[in-house]
Amino acid sequence: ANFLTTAETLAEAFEAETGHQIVITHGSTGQLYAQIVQGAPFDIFLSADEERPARLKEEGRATEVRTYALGRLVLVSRAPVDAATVGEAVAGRTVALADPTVAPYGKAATTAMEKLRLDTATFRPVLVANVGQVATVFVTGNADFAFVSASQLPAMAAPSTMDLADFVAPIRQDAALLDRAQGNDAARAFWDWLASDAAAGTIRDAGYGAPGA
Amino acid sequence: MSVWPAVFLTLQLAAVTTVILLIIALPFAWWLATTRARSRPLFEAITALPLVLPPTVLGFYLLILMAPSAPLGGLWVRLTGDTLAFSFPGLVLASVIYSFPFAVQPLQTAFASVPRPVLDAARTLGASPRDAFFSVSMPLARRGLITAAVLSFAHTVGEFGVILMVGGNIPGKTRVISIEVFSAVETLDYRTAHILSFWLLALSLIVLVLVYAFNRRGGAGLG
Amino acid sequence: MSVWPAVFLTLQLAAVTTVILLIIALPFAWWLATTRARSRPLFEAITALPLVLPPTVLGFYLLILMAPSAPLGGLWVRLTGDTLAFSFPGLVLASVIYSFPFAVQPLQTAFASVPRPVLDAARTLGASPRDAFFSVSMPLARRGLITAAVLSFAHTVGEFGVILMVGGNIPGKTRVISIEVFSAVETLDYRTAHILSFWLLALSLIVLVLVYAFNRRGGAGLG
Amino acid sequence: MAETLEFRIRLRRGALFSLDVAEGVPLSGITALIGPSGGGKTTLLRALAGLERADEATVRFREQTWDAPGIRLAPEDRHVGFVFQNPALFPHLSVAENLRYGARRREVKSYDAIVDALDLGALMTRGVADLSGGEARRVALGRALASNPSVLFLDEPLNGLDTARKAELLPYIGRAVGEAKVPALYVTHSATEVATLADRVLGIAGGRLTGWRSPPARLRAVVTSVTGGLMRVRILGADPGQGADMTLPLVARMGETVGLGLPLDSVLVSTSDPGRSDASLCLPATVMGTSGGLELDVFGQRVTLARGGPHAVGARLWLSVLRVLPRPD
Amino acid sequence: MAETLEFRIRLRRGALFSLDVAEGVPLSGITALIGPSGGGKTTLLRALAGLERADEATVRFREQTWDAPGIRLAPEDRHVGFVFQNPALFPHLSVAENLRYGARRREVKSYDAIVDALDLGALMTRGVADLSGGEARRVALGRALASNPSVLFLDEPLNGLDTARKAELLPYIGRAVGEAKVPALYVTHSATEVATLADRVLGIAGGRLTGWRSPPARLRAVVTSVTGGLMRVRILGADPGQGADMTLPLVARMGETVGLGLPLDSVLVSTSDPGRSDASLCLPATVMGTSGGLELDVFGQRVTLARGGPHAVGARLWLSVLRVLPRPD
Ligand SMILES: Nc1ncnc2c1ncn2[C@@H]1O[C@H](COP(=O)(O)OP(=O)(O)OP(=O)(O)O)[C@@H](O)[C@H]1O
Ligand SMILES: Nc1ncnc2c1ncn2[C@@H]1O[C@H](COP(=O)(O)OP(=O)(O)OP(=O)(O)O)[C@@H](O)[C@H]1O
Ligand code: MOO
Ligand SMILES: [Mg+2]
Ligand SMILES: [Mg+2]
Repeated sequence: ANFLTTAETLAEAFEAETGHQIVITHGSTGQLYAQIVQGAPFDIFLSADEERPARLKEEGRATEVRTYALGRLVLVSRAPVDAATVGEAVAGRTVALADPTVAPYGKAATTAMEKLRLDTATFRPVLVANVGQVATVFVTGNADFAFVSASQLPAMAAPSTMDLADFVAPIRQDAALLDRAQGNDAARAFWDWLASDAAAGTIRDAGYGAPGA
Repeated sequence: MSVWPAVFLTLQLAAVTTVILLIIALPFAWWLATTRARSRPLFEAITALPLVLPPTVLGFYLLILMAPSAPLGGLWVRLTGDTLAFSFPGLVLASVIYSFPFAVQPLQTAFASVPRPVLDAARTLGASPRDAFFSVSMPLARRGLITAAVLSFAHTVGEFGVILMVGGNIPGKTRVISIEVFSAVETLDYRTAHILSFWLLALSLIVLVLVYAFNRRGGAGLG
Repeated sequence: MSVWPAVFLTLQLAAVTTVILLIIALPFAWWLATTRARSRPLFEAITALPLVLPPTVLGFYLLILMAPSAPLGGLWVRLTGDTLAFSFPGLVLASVIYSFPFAVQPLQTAFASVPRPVLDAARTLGASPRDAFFSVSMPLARRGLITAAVLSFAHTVGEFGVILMVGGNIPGKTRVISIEVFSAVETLDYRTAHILSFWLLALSLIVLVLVYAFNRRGGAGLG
Repeated sequence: MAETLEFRIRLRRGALFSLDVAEGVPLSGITALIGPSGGGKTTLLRALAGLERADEATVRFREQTWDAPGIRLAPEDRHVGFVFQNPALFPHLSVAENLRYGARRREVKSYDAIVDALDLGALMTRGVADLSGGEARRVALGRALASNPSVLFLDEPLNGLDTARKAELLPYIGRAVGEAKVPALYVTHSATEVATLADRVLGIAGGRLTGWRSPPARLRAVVTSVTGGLMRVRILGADPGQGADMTLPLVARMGETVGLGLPLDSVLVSTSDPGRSDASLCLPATVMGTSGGLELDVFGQRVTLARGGPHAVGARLWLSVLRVLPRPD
Repeated sequence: MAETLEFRIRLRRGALFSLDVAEGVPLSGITALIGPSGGGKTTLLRALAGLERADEATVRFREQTWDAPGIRLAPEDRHVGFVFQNPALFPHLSVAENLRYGARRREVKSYDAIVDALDLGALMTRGVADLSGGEARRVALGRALASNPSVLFLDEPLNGLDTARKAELLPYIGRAVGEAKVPALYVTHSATEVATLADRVLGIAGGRLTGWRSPPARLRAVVTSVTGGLMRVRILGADPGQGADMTLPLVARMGETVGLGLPLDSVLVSTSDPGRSDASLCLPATVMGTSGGLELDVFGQRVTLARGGPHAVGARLWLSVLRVLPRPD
């Protein structure tokens, strides 16, 4: 879900360049996976994690897997914080993160909290379905802190942002070229084009780390 | 991206679902309302079950059911050459199952309160049970029928979890408005979300007011 | 992780929601069924609106409403010291709004078919309007009451999109079963999903069969 | 052709009531079914019409089997014109549509005569919810008549109608039954209705038939002149000037005969001439027999009054009639 | 204390019917309200009970204002015992619970006497859906009586009851009204009921009151002996052996007086003695006046029969009564 806006930009650029039509379907990573397993007519799967593409390859449903973006986790807040002050700042406050059991960004957020020694007993963590909803919770004023993807920052207009690159590894978002894409030139072309510099630039502009970098 | 394909698809899905639901639910609700079978509570309970499962989970099971390897899904592929999941018919099937209780229950309540003597009168005046059903039970159950139709229609318009799962969110084919709004919210595009929601609400409100106002004018009730 | 806190929370939420819904919906449905106000179709339409918005979108607007900076959310914070979002009361509020139409509409259908002369009789026998409502309208609308309660309860049990968003999925506080099942499906833990779904269905089926069987025994209907 | 409705019906309702009846009812004219409240009159009619489950039901209408072991003709195929005790009008239809409901299904083109006779014209466009009690009953009667029935089952059809209206409708029902040759089973608690209409009377109580009662006493008269809505009639067998003429508010043709029902509580039988009185008729009569009622000869007609009194055969009596109940013959 | 029910009511229903009435009805005994079907009887009772919206309503019951501009007493506070034309029993309650409904709310402890009089004992545990027409009506009557009303509004309460049951209930209603001093407004189409019960008669047609009718002719008699359920009475003023004695199926105490209603169509007025007849009573009478009916002196009592006939004042007549309608005085 975190990549949708970027994917749309990419698709437009690709269509302009090659004339191929790209149709984007989106949903949560887990749900898209379940659909692929049940035979959904998708050619390329841009996952928000590395586990599911790997599993698809194992199961023989994907022919190729590759990291297409490195997600960057950031902590947004109402007032500036840093590693030293965050522990005190969150005390008694509401902190939103994606549900770590279903969302990679949630898992990353838990890791970050451990590194920052944030004790979940001192504040109120709320877990919502995905980073999109995390941002919503923050934007609507229901949370004081939120762990979101750097790609979401432009849309959020958050007062202040703390980069967590030092505390948590980038989130590897893998893509899978699905079985079904065999013989589909357009799918193949887009798959290849995703690895191009042009695509990498767009991905980087959106706030992700490019896999090559 | 234009929102019209989604609007059109939504209305089409809701309309088709409502029509199919009423066709199935009418005889079934009537049976429930009039039967003396001891198994009735069981059927009533089963009717309410689709409500209990979270939509995504219901969607998950429907996906399994519709997979080409499953009996139903396989049959569909053999008949139409297309997979049932991720197709419009698949969406319709999912919506029908999901909204079934909303169609059946108001109808059953309404049918149960049609006075027996009036039905007897219809029979002696030459109406077969079928004829009496259409000429007496149905008009007298009108309020229930409208409630059933409105709940089914609105629920399908707002439906989302199941559709997201079964439909595959394919633009122009299975991407309905609710998913557009959902996407807008998820991608923090609140402006679009507000606009879409506003139109969704405004259009629904107009349709519903018209339905209810018309219903009201249409002659005296039972009271 | 034990599933019991979620089960318990779900039942508690569904029960509280159903009770509150009935308390609100009863007088409102009765008013809708008996009023001659020209604005009635409008209120009927508004009642059906929560259905039209996808749950996440409804959740989004509820979040806006519940924010401490918003009037309602702020009031709540001042009164309780706690935010409304991500709390049990917040969940209840969301569920009540979401399931409102399911409680109102069957009740309205049922109240509309209570015969006027019987109510008149009650009045001349010394019953105030309130008394007549409880001693005549309510028992005669029993089927509608049960339908309303079942739909509200089941819909809250299966509720998901709104709860996920407004509840914040806090274990023991706002994490209900539907979210557990959803998580299981999303994390590819299909075994847990199957087991949870099975129990959810089985328990619901038993409860519903009991409700309907009991309802059936309780004396003759109107027919 | 067996012109009878033959039935044998057994059923139980609750712990206390059971119906167990068998009879053959001649299918000509009107058969009154009388008996105490709760006696089973309604239940019997409903069972005959195929509207009640019975433990045993064998019903033959003329040559047609309605019920028999393994056979159960649907109610709609019995062509019974049923006027229910509680009108049971269609609440969603107007008066006109209520009438049309049965008419259309039985392919009856026009029933204007019925609308006129029951004076329903002004009500046609109305809904049925606001009808007065008597209006609703008239609509129910019209609805049944308009469906071209083979037999009428009338369950207290004139309940709640005012006297004037009743006096109008009684002959009308009589005529409907007589002219269209539609026999009727007629449940009533009214002695007047029995005296006016019934050709025979069957009793029922406690779910058992209590046998045939003596048919109501009736004199035949011939129409001697017609003016407006009134007609003058003379008892058959009497000559002008014998005090056997009277005026009645009934529409009939010259020369036609009418039946004059003699309600028991309006007929005085006396041994002397009461002289000038306010009786409608005062007729001389001769006692012909006293077994099973007072058998009289009146201008050559035989009438039996269900009445005792120590009168000798051959005695001369006077019959003062305060009220007669005319019906077309 | 003004013992009247005074009202002025105006309302319209549909395009054709309007009610526009004003009257003061004495609150003693039973006031019959008669008129054609659709005349507005039910509407008037309902409006008086506070169950209809009116364009104008001013109603005073004794010293209490029920309706006035700006005032509208709730129906439950008027203490009207209403027997509706259509019984309107509570479908979800048993017969016993139907009776208890009003009783409990009016703090009536026991109504066993009512249950007995209406013979409801065997029905108490039954649901009301399967009651026969007559049974339902008796329950409705019992329900209203058991609620300890200040006034009874009876809308054709005996419709659908058999003759025997009616004969039982008529005196019972008379007694209930008389002893408990509960006045009643009584809608009926039955001349018999009027003759038996009514102390006065008010007409209504087309939504307008058509004035007071002459009250039914009634002779007073005294109970001379009581055996079982029967009693012997003698017309007041008559001596033994004057043919003024008769036996009636009514329960009363020795020496009590009863009213004997004389139904018009069962009373023969003749100029000669009819001799031995099957009349219940044959009484000599003298014409006292002929304006506004035939005014007679019978053993010193004055009765007015609503009847013409060219009789001279002072003429001697015979009154043969085929049927009397007794009610407790
Ligand atoms: N389900 C039942 N349980 C017990 N008794 C029943 C049931 N259904 C009907 N009855 C009884 O059957 C009897 C016959 O009813 P029915 O309606 O045939 O009487 P009726 O002769 O038409 O009386 P009425 O003149 O009062 O209309 C009544 O006493 C009624 O109470
Ligand atoms: N909403 C309405 N529109 C038109 N006419 C109406 C409406 N409501 C009642 N009426 C008419 O008002 C008249 C009076 O009705 P009401 O019930 O008072 O008559 P009633 O004297 O009790 O007659 P019955 O003896 O038949 O019971 C009837 O002709 C009825 O059709
Ligand atoms: O699946 Mo996400 O993009 O981590 O919410
Ligand atoms: Mg009956
Ligand atoms: Mg009336």
